[in-house]
Amino acid sequence: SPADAAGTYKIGVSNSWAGNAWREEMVCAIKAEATLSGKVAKVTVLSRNTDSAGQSADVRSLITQGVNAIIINSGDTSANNPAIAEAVAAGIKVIAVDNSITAPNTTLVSNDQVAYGAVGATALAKAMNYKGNILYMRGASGAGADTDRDTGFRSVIAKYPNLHVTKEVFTGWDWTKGGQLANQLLAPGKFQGVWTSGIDYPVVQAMQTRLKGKYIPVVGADNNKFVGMTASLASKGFVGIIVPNPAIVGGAALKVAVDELDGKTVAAKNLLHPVALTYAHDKTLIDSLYFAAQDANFSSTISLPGYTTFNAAQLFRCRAPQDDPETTS
Amino acid sequence: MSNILKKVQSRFSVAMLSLWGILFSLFVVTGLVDHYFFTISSIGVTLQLAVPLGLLAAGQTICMLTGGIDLSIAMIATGAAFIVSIKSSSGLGLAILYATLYCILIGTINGLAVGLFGMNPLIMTLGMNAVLIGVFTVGITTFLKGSSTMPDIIIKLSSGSIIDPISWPFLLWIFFGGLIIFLLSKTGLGRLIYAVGDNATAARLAGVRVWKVQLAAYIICALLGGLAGLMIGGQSGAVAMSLADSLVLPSVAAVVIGGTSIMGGIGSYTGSIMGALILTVLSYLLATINSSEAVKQMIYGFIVLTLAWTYSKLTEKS
Amino acid sequence: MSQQALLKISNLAKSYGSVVALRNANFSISPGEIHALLGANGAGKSTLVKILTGVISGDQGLIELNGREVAFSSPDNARKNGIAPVFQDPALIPDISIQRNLYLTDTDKDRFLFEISAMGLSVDLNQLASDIELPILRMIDLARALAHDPELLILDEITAALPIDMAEKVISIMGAHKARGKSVIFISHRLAEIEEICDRATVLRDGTNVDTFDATQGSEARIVAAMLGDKNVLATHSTKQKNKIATDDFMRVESLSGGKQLKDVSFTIKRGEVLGVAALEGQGQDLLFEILAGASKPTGGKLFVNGEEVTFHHPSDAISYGISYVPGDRKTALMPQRSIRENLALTRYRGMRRWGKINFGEEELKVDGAVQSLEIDTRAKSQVKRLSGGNQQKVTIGRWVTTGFDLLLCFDPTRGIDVGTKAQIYDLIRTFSDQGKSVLLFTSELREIQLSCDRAIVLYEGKVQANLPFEKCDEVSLLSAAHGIVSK
Amino acid sequence: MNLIKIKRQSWNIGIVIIALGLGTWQINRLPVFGSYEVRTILLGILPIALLSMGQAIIIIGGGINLAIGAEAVLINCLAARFMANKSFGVAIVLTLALLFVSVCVGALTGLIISRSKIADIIVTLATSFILIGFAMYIQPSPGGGMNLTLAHLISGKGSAFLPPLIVLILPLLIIWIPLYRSRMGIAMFAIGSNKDAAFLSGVNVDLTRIKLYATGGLFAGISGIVLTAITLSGSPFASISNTATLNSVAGAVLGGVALSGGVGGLTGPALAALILYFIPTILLNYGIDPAYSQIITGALTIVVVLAGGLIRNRGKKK
Ligand SMILES: Nc1ncnc2c1ncn2[C@@H]1O[C@H](COP(=O)(O)OP(=O)(O)OP(=O)(O)O)[C@@H](O)[C@H]1O
Ligand SMILES: Nc1ncnc2c1ncn2[C@@H]1O[C@H](COP(=O)(O)OP(=O)(O)OP(=O)(O)O)[C@@H](O)[C@H]1O
Ligand SMILES: [Mg+2]
Ligand SMILES: [Mg+2]
Repeated sequence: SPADAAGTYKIGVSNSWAGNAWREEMVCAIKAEATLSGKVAKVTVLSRNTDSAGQSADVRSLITQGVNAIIINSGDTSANNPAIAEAVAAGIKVIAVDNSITAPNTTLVSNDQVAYGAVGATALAKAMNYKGNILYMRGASGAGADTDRDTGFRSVIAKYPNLHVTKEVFTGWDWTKGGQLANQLLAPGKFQGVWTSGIDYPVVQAMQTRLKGKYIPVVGADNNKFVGMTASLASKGFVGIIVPNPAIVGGAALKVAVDELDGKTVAAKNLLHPVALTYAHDKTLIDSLYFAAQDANFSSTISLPGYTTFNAAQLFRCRAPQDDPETTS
Repeated sequence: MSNILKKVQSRFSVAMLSLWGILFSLFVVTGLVDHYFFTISSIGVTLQLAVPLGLLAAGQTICMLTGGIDLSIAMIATGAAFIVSIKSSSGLGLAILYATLYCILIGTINGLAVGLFGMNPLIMTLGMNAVLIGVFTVGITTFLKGSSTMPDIIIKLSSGSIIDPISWPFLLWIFFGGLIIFLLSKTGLGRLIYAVGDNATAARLAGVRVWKVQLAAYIICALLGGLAGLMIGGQSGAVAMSLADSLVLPSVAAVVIGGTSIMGGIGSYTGSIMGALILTVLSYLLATINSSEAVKQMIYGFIVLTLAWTYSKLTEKS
Repeated sequence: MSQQALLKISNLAKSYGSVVALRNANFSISPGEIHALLGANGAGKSTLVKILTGVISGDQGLIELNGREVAFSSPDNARKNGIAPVFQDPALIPDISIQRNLYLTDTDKDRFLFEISAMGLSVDLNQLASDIELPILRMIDLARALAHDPELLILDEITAALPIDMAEKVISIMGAHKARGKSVIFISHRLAEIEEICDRATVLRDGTNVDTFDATQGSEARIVAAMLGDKNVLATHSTKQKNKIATDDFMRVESLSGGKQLKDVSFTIKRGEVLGVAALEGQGQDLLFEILAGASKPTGGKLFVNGEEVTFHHPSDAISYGISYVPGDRKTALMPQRSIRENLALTRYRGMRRWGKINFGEEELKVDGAVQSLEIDTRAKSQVKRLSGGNQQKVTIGRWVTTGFDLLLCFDPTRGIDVGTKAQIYDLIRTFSDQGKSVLLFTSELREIQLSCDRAIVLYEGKVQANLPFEKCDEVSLLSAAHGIVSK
Repeated sequence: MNLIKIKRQSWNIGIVIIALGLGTWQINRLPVFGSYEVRTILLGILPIALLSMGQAIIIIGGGINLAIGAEAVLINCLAARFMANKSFGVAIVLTLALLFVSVCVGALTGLIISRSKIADIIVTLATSFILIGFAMYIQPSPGGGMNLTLAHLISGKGSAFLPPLIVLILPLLIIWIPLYRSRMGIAMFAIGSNKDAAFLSGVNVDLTRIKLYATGGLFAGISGIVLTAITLSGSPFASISNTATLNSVAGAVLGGVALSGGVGGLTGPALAALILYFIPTILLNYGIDPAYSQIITGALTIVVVLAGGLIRNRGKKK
């Protein structure tokens, strides 16, 4: 594209969890948007499975690299604060993406996780006719996003006296564990609805074996396979409630970073507002969200109007400005 | 003379009996905590969920009997699942062939390193696991790019039930489990696996090419790991980098609870099967009790420790 | 001898579960006495030593030191009370230096060095124990004990792993210790040593002291009788009867060399011949056996089997030529946690072609045959480690009876074995040779060569020093050749 | 005589050379290299270096502690929970108290292993669950803090690299060196080298093992405190403890500690942490996917251990 040439900004990315489809897509969105922005010369990605000491070291490495902005998906709400404070002191813009951080003078770009919990709960309550038992499958105990979603979820459920959370478990956002828990817990008649923190389609699959195809409503995220199941199983009475948690929030973070570097005023908190989708109401939208050729855990939302400018092909190409176009096409 | 014989036999059955006792009491406790547990379908699902752990434990049993351990089994399983799920678009047979070759390759490298070059198995397989995580992290964005969806037939084989509580994976386990028990107790290779684990020097002096036995052990272990990977992937329908992570340490625990010595030379797959069942019922119990994640972790660790302890005390005394 | 006993033991007992290691042991030792403690394998000698030195505690009984009742809580504690042991098992830590080993046992460095030089040895204190050869290590262990200048020195089978010259040195050290008015408890299976130096001997049988007497010349018969009790039938050694040996060579060794230890070794073994190998410790005999067994690679020379030149890359190559190896150390030959049956049948499955289903009927037949012909005590057959030492030794040989062989390489098969079992093993070797099989036999007890071999070679500094016909295999000739004195 | 000593140091010399080589490479690639960068490196390696040292002590004594990461996480959570908003004096007292706790946790682990006679790897596998559960209980979600004066005293501030350097070296000087020279230190090597011989030499094997794990626990405790000082927060995640544990084993082994016990020291592991830090950082400089660094680190661990083992064995054979 024409914009490639003129960029000057150096952007650093610190990601604490690698080899995960969602995070890979997030990084790709950063790269793709950086390339399209035309203002970025180089994106340095430091993405690996590491603890907070390791991620702090990565942040410090990025400082040493002389980047202008750091986009950080932090494994911990506060543990990287000392390193981040050093970055801020060095004049580097720090943008937290996906997971919020408590460090001052930083910008947050993220899904509104409290709303995420709430809209899913509202839709679930409705799908359950405001009564029955809920299997509540959370993320990782202690994680920031999980705590926020819990706040939203509970605020809604508390309003309906006939809705009961009879079972609360943590999946650790681990698909294997989520599937195992669903298989263990979904005895016929035990629950009338399931809320998941994004570990969704293993639950639907477990219903096929454990409930012999008698589906109960499930709240999930915009995982490709879940989207597909919501569409294909709708005729069999399955109500899938999709609350998107777009991985391309990374692209939004990049835009905010560039805006900040450009000297524009940027809000400290930039939240995406998720809405719950069901096949009954949003058939065409849901159909358009399914990508047969993509991974089961691919986050299906591929554009955030106002934030991202790439199209699907550009996102999948996953190309940073400094990459040689030949080798990555 | 018959006295000592009897003692030896009773020693063996005390161990086995105590495992049955533990399993039974856990079973009852779980049923009391969650009355849904005493349904045929819950028992079926428990047996089904025990299959991947049981298969991983089978591989681990063989490695541990030779005095080794395989911690790369996590990425062997994950890798096999990735390969099958991504390559199945170009034909299931081919995908399974690739996955088999992958398992054989990794098993061969592990086996040769341990057998021929005398690498410490713990370090070798830990290192191998790290390498494989890297390879697949790079792979899913390059040479293994594509949609990772488990083929329906594998989903069926790993979670489809025939008539409750009998499921396809359970039948598969009976088949492969029987094969492993047969291998260990009725074949020449089985004899050598025990011999090498008990005293590799002695086995060598008796003319055994020890490295071949170790090679065979790590290859068999890798193949079982790959199969377990497919089962795990099929059961959750998802393939992710962390696919088998949560089962690796339990697979070691299952083998030890089942009475196989981590030093090698003594133990059986029957014990490991009991270990796998015990840990699966335990995980069901933990899933159903209403307590914080913190307390669950503590209970899990505490019970594993207690089990290993009681078992070793029971067998030591007699 | 009316003075007060230095140490007095009464009614000492110790059991390991159902195994009674020590039933009821009584004996006393006077100041300035060398007291032999004798008994068949498993009689309880080492157990007694361990109780005396505080390694383990007895179940019951009384130990009096200078008339005062004592019970030591640790070897350290015993040492401080003037009792210093050299245990049957090596007690030096392999991966740390000798200096740190000394520190660990609170041993004075200078005294230790003094004792070492008195032995005519020199030791670099910075060396790791694992870099030192076993016989030297045993001497270091002894020097360490002596450095504490104990009232009572306890030596548990120290000479078993020592070459003759060093064993002699130990004897003289005991003499010197006695001359200073101090006492020694000496445990050995070599009866000649007992007669040479000991004042009195106590014989243990099944954990009970059965006899105590002056260890004068000619008491051998009495010792054997006491040690064996009812089993005495086997006590007389089967006297060697010359049998017809075929004239064709089974194996020919030509200028074999291996590293610095073996140089230009040549000899032949005929079919049906028992060829003895005599040597002091460390003359290359270990390596010679390992090379012949395919367990080590030679650096030069040739091997011929039935006239055909062969190279062995692995023990299994040697086995396929009918050459079987019984290592000296039972620990390197057995799978301790497996059954007698699995131990005996192991070699059957060595080839990948035999990795499939086991033919249990055939296996049982072979195993039972071996068990019967070797008279292995199968009471504890489920785990070989529960067998007594002698029976374990029989299993190592029995393995080759089940598979068959043409040449058996026996390395010191009677080390630490009681007299009765020894006789059995020699009988067995004779039977093999009667069946036309050859045996190469190394033994550290020179007089045994005469009891079982048709011929002997003597190794000295890695070379064949002498090749002696049966008539010349007397102890004097062997010994002088072993010391490098050329005999014609 | 000197030759023997040099030979014994050869592993450390090798490690120093590799670390220096990688360090120079990295420094040359950096736009600037000053005290801030030195502090960055030190903070990057400090927790894992300390943990590797703790693991090294335990491995030298013939054990292995799969709960060492969990011990550090527990201390981290306790520190962050109780030290937030406390005065300097109180924080110091609490630090000492927590170090005492870490010693007790280690000692208890050693006691359980001695009493139960279960393999170290199994006991610590179980205790790792218990300790993490406890950490989650203390600090259910990340947070807490530490007195800033104390934090800066430990981790430095801005470009003050001396504090972390001192924290790295001080334990070597005041714990390891006196220990190495003491009878207890020798006893630790002795039980790792040959337990039976150690017993015959008058070593109280059980007590020594308890002290061994206690000392390892002390290092884990220091690591936990340092982690708190660096992050000003407590994080109760099992994934952190697992990664840390595996890295500590890799660090100890790369640092020349033989898994069979009895061989090694603490300088090597501390330096190995440097190598483990430089590899991903250097690759990052070249814009290479950090996944490759995982491949390289894993492969390097295997190769180093392989080469080290071969060299050691050659030395043994004379
Ligand atoms: N730790 C142990 N556990 C069980 N049984 C044991 C143990 N130590 C010794 N025994 C048994 O106690 C008996 C006496 O053993 P001990 O070692 O004292 O014999 P010994 O007279 O020294 O024999 P040897 O001449 O072979 O050295 C044997 O039957 C032996 O198997
Ligand atoms: N640790 C043990 N556990 C169980 N049984 C044992 C153990 N040690 C010895 N036994 C049993 O006790 C028997 C006698 O053992 P012991 O060592 O006293 O034999 P022994 O008569 O001295 O024979 P040998 O002369 O061959 O050494 C053994 O054959 C074995 O059946
Ligand atoms: Mg015996
Ligand atoms: Mg003995």
